[in-house]
Amino acid sequence: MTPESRTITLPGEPGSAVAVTVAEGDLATREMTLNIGPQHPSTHGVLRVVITLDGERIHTAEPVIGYMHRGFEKLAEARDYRQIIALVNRHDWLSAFCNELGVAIAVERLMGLEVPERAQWIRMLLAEWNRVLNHLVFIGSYGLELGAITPVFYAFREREDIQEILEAATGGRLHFTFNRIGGLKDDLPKGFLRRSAELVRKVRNRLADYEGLLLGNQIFRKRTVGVGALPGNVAKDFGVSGPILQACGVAEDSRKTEPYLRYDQVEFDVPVGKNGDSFDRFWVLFRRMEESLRIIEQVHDRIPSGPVMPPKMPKTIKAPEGWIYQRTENPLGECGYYLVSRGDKTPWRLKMRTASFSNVSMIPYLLPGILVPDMIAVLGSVFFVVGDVDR
Amino acid sequence: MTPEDLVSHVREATGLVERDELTPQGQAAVWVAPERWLEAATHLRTCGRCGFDFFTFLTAVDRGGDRGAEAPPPRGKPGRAQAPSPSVDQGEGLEVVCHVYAVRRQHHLNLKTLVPREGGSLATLSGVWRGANWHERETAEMFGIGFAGHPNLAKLELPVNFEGFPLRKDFLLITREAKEWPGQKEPEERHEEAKS
Amino acid sequence: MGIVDKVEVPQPIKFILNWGRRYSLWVINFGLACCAIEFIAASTSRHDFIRLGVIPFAHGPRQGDLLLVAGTLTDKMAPALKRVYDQMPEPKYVISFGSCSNCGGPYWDSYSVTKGVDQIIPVDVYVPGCPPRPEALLEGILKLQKSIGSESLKERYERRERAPIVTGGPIGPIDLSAR
Amino acid sequence: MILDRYFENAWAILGLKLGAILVLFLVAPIVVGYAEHKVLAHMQARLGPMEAGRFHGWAQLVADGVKFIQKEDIVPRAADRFVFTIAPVLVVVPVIMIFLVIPFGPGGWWGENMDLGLFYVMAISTVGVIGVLAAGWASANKFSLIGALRAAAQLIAYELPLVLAAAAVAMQAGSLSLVGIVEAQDHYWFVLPQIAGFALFVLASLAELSRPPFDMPVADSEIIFGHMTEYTGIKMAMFLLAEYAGVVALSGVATVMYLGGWHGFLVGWIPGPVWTFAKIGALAFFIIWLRATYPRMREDQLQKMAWKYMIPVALANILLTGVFKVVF
Repeated sequence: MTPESRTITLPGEPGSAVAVTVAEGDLATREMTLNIGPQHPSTHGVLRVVITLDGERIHTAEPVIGYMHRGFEKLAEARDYRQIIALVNRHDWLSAFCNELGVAIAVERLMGLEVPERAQWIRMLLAEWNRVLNHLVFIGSYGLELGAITPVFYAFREREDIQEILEAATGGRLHFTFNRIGGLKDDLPKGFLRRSAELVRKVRNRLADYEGLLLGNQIFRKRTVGVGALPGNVAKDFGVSGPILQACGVAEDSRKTEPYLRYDQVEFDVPVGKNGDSFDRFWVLFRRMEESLRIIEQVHDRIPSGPVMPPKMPKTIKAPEGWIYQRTENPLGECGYYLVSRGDKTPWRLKMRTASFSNVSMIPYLLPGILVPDMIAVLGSVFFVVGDVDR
Repeated sequence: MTPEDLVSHVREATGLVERDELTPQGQAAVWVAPERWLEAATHLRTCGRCGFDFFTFLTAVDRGGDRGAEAPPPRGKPGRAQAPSPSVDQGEGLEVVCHVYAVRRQHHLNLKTLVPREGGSLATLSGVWRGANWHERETAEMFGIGFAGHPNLAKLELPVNFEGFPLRKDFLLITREAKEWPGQKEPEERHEEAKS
Repeated sequence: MGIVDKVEVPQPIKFILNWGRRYSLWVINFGLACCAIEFIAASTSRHDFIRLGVIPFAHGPRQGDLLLVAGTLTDKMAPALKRVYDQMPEPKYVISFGSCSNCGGPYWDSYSVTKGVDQIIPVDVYVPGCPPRPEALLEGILKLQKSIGSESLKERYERRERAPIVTGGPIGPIDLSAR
Repeated sequence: MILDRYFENAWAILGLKLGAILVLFLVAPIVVGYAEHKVLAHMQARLGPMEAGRFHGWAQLVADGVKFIQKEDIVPRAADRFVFTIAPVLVVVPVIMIFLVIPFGPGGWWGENMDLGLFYVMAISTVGVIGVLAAGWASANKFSLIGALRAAAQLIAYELPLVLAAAAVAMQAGSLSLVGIVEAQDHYWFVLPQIAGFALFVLASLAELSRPPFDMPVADSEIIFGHMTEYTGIKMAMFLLAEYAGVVALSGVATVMYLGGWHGFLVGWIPGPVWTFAKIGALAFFIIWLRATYPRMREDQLQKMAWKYMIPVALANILLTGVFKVVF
């Protein structure tokens, strides 16, 4: 303490008065604690971030999660595998099909079931449409968080079109519950591939709208380029996956590295960013959507005919004793199911390794030192679904 | 590396592996004693041949009796050299699983250990992989496993005043106890029920 | 507020006041889970509930008239919901959107889920479904507007218990004693 | 003067004018607010309000008004009651006072023709910020406080370019009276020589109105609703009224300064006031359009833009205007 400085006790909320040391002639200041959430427009869902602010600059940020903790893993132990499929597509509600896919594949691999070829290709088709659905939400809502209100309306216009054809196939708008252990509930309806092909063209043409409104927008670039840059090795350390990891320049995508379904038979690229900043994350998301459309087109051409369920299925599905970790590349990143079975019709333990949980755990690293408006830009570009964080 | 090579490499390089598992699906797991947990994890992280830089998840599995009713007696405090580590073969207790992945080498490994149900504790891995921080917090609140040296082992997902460890088998779902859900029954079971 | 909820106002004035409340429902999206996505879908281009005067521009609870609880309410979140509801100025309405907020839905046996928001706050309209389609929300809004159009604020505040409206189900009040 | 022909008493004229301006003040925001609903909706591939008032939801904002007067008036317990109550008034009154001096048409279509009209507008338009600050501080809400401080910071950024741009217009017209400025645009509109000034003025006005892309003080995805977060019912309505009336007022001032006020072009038979309102409408449409298009800037980016680009450009503009005046 220099001789000219003095110590002042600043009042605050009860029990939070702090003593600060200030130089003579300066004003005593203290950091302000601000609660963002759990119900806040920018956290799309019920994430809460407790931040301490110096002016508008963030000193510390601590996410508080669990507001959407629904006890999935416990409930899965009390449900049989058919019910689990209905349950798991609700944790990441934007990628329902991909969620159920992971569980189905895990159980099938444990049981040694051979899934018919057509079912594999249909699964891939629907999973990629689901990926587009998911990415559209984030593209729309990211604009909304930065103050551009129009992209979200466009995104949901496209979403409605996609949901319409998915509904024609599965009967569901959000939660499809279309997978079965061993295959699919039904074959595609007549004319689906034609409609789907038309829709690919339509969506692809409309992507130009987003390019103009967001990617090419000067203010959007100013708000996102260089904001919240994440180094690749830190991302891996935290277990960050999906578009956020790819934005850091790490081309990790389990569709490429450990292909499931028939991803090894279609051509697509894994887009990677350079700096891992908000703009790169958004850009990668955008490119991933284009790659998905590319995969969908290839599926249209190559989908074989045949049954969608194996001819002989046991009436009661019981996974044999053992364990398995099955990961799939969900729209938001690596979604894995660690399934421990004791030969029952319910799993002994079903651990869900969700992408958003690991992605959000990196927030305390990313936020300190940036401004409140940038926090919104960063939070919006760390794509997460709260149900996927809390399960 | 293939899973077999990986397991034998870890076994040779560390000398900590008590048992390994290779599933028919080609997935590998190595078991270590709980007191050597941190040592084994540090090797996986730092060894160039392993190269496990991607932290996938950490969780636990309750291996206790059916409803956990016959919880085993405490087996002494872990973390001390003289305490016998629970047998990994038919052990009852809480199995801790840490799954890591090497992005460049593209191989997975499950690191497993067993801690007792009561007072089980492990050294934290949050200094090895930063991602372990939240996973350990979650495991702690869900299973009641301690993680020594963890920077902040507060409850992560459950409300602060929540009591019990939900993912243990002895934690009952009250609603389900009060009302048995018919959905657990299979079509043929219901058929038999109707006949009788 | 003040006079209109204490005395019965003359019919023409009541009509105008009800008309104002009916067509200006600034909605707070208490979006919790999956249903929130269907709520957003209902507010955007195809379904567009802004047509009906349901304006999603209320940023905070102080400006809201209609609280739309969409999704699973957990015990950890429940105090926040109560607080948001308390912060809203009267007269206020609540729509419970989706099975989870109605009764717990697929999480009926969970240890951390509140089985029904009506345990926390009074609910005017229940929209069942998991998640309900946007059309179901539109129906819920229309039914709420219809009931606002003919309601009397005095009666609303004298009678504490609400006669809940359920979409897709029986029209009109439900016998609460039967539950 | 039209009114002089029918009324002898100066007080009666004044009363009528005040009444007319008050009506305009209440009606114009409703029109602009409704236009915002509809323009945004159609730009976003939807319909906007359709039910209130049957025909294309024309009465949407009337319904909003009827609802606002019924809402409970909540003052937070920790709030400073007096300041909390007075703040909306502080925001609304300056906007009415701007309305007083805007000339809408030739021959007396104005509330008051002040010699220092432009100076008066510039001075009055900054008062609203005090109301915003008061609201933010009195709400005892951290989000409100941040919003108010942002508004105050924004004031510094836009005020200088705004005044400098206006100064160039005053030099060009050789008058500080708004009526005088319009009359000076008899031959050509000032937007032609003052194109840089016009751009600066519109940008600075957007910042003053907290309209996108400069809506940081009310940024709903960051700080909920800024200084308005804690306001309910009629007080909230006053803020909204001030916002939309502000759009009309500053569009009016820009019309007078740059777009030739009541002067038309090509067709001579359209009366002056129609021209003025059409131009105000066009500017308001432009402001709404920006909201549909642009994301929000950051406070420091606005500061940077103001100090590094807008102010030098404004100063150069004044210099050029001076040279222009001397040479020609």
